[in-house]
Amino acid sequence: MTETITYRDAMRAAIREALQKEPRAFLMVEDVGRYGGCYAVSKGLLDEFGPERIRDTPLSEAGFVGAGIGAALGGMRPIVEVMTVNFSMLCLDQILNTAATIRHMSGGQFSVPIVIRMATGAGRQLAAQHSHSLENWYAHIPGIRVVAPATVEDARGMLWSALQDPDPVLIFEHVMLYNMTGELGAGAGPVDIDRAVLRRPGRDVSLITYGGSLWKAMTAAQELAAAGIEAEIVDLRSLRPLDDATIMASVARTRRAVIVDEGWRTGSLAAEIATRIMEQCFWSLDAPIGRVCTAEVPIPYARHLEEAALPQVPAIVAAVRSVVGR
Amino acid sequence: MTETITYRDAMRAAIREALQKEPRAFLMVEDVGRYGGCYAVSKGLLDEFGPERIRDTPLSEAGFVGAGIGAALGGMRPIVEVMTVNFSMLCLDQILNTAATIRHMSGGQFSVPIVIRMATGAGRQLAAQHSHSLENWYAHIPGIRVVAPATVEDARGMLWSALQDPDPVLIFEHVMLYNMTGELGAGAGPVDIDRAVLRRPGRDVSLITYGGSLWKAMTAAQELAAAGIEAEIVDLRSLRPLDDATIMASVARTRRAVIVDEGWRTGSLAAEIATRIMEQCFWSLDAPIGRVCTAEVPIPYARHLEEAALPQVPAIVAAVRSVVGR
Amino acid sequence: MTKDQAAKVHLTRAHVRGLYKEMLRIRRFEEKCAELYTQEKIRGFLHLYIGEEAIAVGVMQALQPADAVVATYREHGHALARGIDMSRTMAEMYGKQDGCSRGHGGSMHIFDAATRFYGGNAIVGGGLPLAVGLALADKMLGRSQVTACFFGEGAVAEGEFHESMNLAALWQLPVLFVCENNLYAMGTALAISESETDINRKAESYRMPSTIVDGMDIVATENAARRAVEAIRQGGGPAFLECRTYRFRAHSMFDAQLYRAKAEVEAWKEKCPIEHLRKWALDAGSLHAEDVDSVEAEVASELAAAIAFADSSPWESVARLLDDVHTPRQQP
Amino acid sequence: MTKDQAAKVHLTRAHVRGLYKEMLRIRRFEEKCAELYTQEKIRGFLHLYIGEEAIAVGVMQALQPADAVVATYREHGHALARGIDMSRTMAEMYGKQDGCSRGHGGSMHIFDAATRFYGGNAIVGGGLPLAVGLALADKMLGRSQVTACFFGEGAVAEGEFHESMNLAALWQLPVLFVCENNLYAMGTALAISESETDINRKAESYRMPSTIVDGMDIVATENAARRAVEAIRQGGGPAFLECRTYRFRAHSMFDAQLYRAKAEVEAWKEKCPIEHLRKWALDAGSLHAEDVDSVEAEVASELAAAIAFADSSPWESVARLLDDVHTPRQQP
Ligand SMILES: Cc1ncc(C[n+]2csc(CCOP(=O)(O)OP(=O)(O)O)c2C)c(N)n1
Ligand SMILES: Cc1ncc(C[n+]2csc(CCOP(=O)(O)OP(=O)(O)O)c2C)c(N)n1
Ligand SMILES: [Mg+2]
Ligand SMILES: [Mg+2]
Repeated sequence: MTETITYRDAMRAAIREALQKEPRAFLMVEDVGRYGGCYAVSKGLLDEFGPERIRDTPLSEAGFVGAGIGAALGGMRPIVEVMTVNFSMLCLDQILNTAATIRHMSGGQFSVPIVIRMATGAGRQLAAQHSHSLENWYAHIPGIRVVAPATVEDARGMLWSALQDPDPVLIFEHVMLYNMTGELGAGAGPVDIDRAVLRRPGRDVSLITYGGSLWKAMTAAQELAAAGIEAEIVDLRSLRPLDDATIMASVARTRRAVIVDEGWRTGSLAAEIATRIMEQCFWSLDAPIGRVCTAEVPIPYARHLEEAALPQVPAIVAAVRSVVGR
Repeated sequence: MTETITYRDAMRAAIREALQKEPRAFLMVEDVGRYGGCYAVSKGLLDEFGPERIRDTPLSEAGFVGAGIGAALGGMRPIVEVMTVNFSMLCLDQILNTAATIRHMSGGQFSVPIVIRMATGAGRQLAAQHSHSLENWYAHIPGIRVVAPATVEDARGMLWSALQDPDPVLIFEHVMLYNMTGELGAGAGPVDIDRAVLRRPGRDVSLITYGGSLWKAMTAAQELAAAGIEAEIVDLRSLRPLDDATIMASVARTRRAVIVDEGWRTGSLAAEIATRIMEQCFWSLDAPIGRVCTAEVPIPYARHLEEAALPQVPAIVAAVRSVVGR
Repeated sequence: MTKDQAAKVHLTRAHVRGLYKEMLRIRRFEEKCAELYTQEKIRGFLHLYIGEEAIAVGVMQALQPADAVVATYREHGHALARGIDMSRTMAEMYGKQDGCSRGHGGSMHIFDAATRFYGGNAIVGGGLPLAVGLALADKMLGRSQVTACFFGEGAVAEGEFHESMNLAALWQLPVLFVCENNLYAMGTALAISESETDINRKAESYRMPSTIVDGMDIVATENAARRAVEAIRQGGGPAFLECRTYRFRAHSMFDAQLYRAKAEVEAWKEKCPIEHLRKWALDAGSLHAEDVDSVEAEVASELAAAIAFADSSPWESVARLLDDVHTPRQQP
Repeated sequence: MTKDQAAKVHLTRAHVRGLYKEMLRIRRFEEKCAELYTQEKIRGFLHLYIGEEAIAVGVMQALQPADAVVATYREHGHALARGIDMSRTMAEMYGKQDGCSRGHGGSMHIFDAATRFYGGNAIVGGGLPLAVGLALADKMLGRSQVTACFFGEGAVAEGEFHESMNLAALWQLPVLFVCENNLYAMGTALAISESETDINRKAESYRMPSTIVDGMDIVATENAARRAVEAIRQGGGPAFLECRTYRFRAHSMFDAQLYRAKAEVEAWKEKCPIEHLRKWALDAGSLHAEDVDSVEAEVASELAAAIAFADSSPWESVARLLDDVHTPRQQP
């Protein structure tokens, strides 16, 4: 028995379950309650759980993310949202210098069991300040985990797993996925937040991606299949730590790789993955690794310019063909 | 005629010259004036230029960096310091979402001729919150330039070049360099902030690095030379944009590369450089590219732990030998 | 003539007509934008200023061409009142090449060098430090210019608000901070975001002079702004203006307005600044019935022209995608 | 008995001796640290609290074991006054394995789970949101605990101060904000960093009750802290304590103190909280000459033991470098 559900509703179901099963859990961010959440994810939850556990905050990202970290230290299991990654620079100090660091810096005395959710990515014509993909920055920080659910199963299952983790876990939800529907098994539960998964088998090239780009990669793979090129799709799911084993096993089979990543190209997560493949699979690579990333420009508002800046299916197809050589 | 000078004094001379030659230039940060600068770089300048141009600020990183950006838009040529990169998370929003972005976002109407200086790096036992190397994050941002002077010539010359640039330029000064002395030519002037330079010729391997790590690489190269391995040392100098031409020319000659970078390994600038080499020199590489980076841990206080976390000469030597295969 | 008299508005027929027209331009422009949004000619986020027009228009009266303006993502009103051409503003809403930001910015990022309009900032509180810096430049360069910085009451909870207030007051910079207190930040009522809901008191804690004004009353707003700007221009340091207002429409086009009662909205609509001015001025004889009609007609034709302009403007070439990331360096 | 009486300090001989001893422990510990720094046994940044001891000691009297403490990089005094073992604190200064943070933290990052001591934060203002969160947890979990949060007056200019003050007041959380106003932030005098130098008024602007206290007077400080903590514990919401004090030493070991006059420092040294208490208590008979001697002796031997402990403590194994980055997950 499966049900058809949107990513948004799957996320909401995950939050509801977390609040039901874990009395120490609460959700906070601006407009999470009375407004219903900036992407309507938390709609209805205020009525069910009340204003203490669905906590509207002032516009104070450093304040309330820091407060979430403190609450986690104090014994709660906060789920703090930062509306979107675009505002997370304002609380990055708290994430980097406290949440990620306090355990090691205190000699292992304190853990910070916080979950921080952020919407990420472009595609809605929200322009330069509202279209960032900075997962790579967070994936650089020791002491935290970073995950990116790309499917409704992962949207439904990752939150609970994240909440069980004793350390900070950041969940990046691509804005273009909220309206996406998918099938959810009746018993859908927690999912492994450590492992990448193959979303499509293929022998010719490993197409490695995550989050919102997964579906572009899937579409590209279909087009490529029509041309006789079989792409194996690796959905990273965990951006920190990276699941080297799954990545390398795929590349060892295909001997070729293309990485699709919505971050700006220079210093992208794609660079890290490419480097690891080069480090670990150099002798079995038949071609240089391809990257399909976002152009190095603040994302423009106009649709055609935004589209030109972001990774698109034709660019993925072209990159694969160039790597495969046909 | 050359003079022996410290990196600190070279930096101070550069600031003094900038303030003398450019009436719109001023320097601001906490404690830049009366205190003399947190690394004594600005000592004495208050007396010479007065409190308007050597402007002590409150502890308000977002406020005064944002004000610097505004002042640049208003026709000034601000040199804003952020004491150290460790505090720069507090003003990252202003750098990312305004300084780097406003030109493109406004359709090319506004330029932000600001220079932002930050001390960076570890090695002084300042522990987890005061030992960051986050140049890679800044090097990810379109719309800004990032440079890292590693020598007294560059400390002396880069500021003026940066100040001539119509867009934001970030200067990263490694804390371990301030006391270093070097020779400065009498006519030492502005230096090219676009180009990497070879600091040592060598045929066997390209050792690519920047900032504080340059000197560790130089020492390693000497040790390697004693063992008959000639490393060519590329000092990047500009971290954004990267000077691909110089890097690739070196790798094309040596066919092997090791990158030394004090950032945490995952998502380091080293990953970007390695990926570019792989993209552009794949067919001429004789071995996988090596990376010597910082261990993925908040930098510990105890000296032996800090040393173990950071890139050190023996690790560089070992990485080169592994890449060279002898 | 005392300073205070100098700052007083001369309510000539021409001036009142001008105020009325400026507000109506914004109102009609935005009503049209809402329509164009449903037609998908405008995309992204669209935040309407409807109900708050008296603030932008009132404050702009006090500014001179060399002054600077910093606003938020809810800035169409400020852009039009500041004098940015309606056609180029509309073209920007469309994302067209003739838009004032070449279509790169859209609704939230209207910029204009000619009128010193520095955006359009989609990070709440993000514009305040910028305003401080613009004013710092003016002060250091000895120019007697003022920077007007608009922001919502929601921004008052952000650290950047406080850092900026302190810097401006500490350095006695020529900034007019205009808080548009419309009682809500998205769905968050003021009492849910501030322990002290009397926003005015925040200014006090920086020793910054402040005034509370009825932001639905354009004459009061203009008066207060003139007085504040005059004092700032004389070297009196920054000032704070809390304008009490209300947004009649949803926060953006994605807002179901679950957080406020219809009756509350209706009650505030009774205070519409445009109708308020019209009734008052018609009664007082400072506006004639024919003015009301001719203004409506002028605005309608300006708007029609703006739409035609936006419709026919070309799209920026994709080949230019990266062109404005950096400023071309001058040849030495 | 009124609440106020309950909060009053009972100045028994034992209590006064205790206060005196706690302050002296900090003083002697830090004097030794300065020495050990020149011997290079302690490295990194070292910020001494000398002159300000009455604040940490006074406030800690008001706390119970289940309460929480958040401090800054100038926190040796708070750590010792909170009851962290001097030997383990000294070992941390050395970077040894038996240090309270296993040598990972050093002077700026003293942590102790047993006494709920949450650091040690080297980002100015960074600890305040944390304190708000600890208090939020207490409130949500129905525990009548208080979080005491110490910070310098320099932090008041940071946005995080304001966001934290507002959150605590808005949500009526059990936080005691203790501003250690020593007049300088590194080399920046208060008047150079705040347009309103009466820090107390910042609390008002959040509707938070506040008290100014002479931070050189431990009895006054203890009294004020007890009163505030009592009110907080009864559910009265957060409170603010501005303690006026002075640091006798340089900001850190790298500070030439160009920014303040020797005479000013000397004048403040006259107000030394330890000497002040000693004289006053000897006069009042609540401290006897033999107490003074025995306390000195006890502190000397505690300090000698701490140094011996630190000297002989082993270095953390390099093999453990990465061990504490993540918490081991529990087996399901
Ligand atoms: C730093 C930041 N946090 C959150 C948001 C999302 N957001 C956009 S507008 C808004 C409400 C702002 O309210 P207010 O300042 O009162 O201005 P108004 O919209 O009422 O004009 C929020 C929360 C944002 N843009 N920036
Ligand atoms: C965010 C941040 N900016 C700058 C610094 C550098 N810094 C360390 S202490 C200090 C002064 C702080 O003064 P205050 O808050 O008054 O505390 P005090 O040292 O006087 O106890 C500064 C500027 C820092 N640690 N963090
Ligand atoms: Mg509002
Ligand atoms: Mg101080």
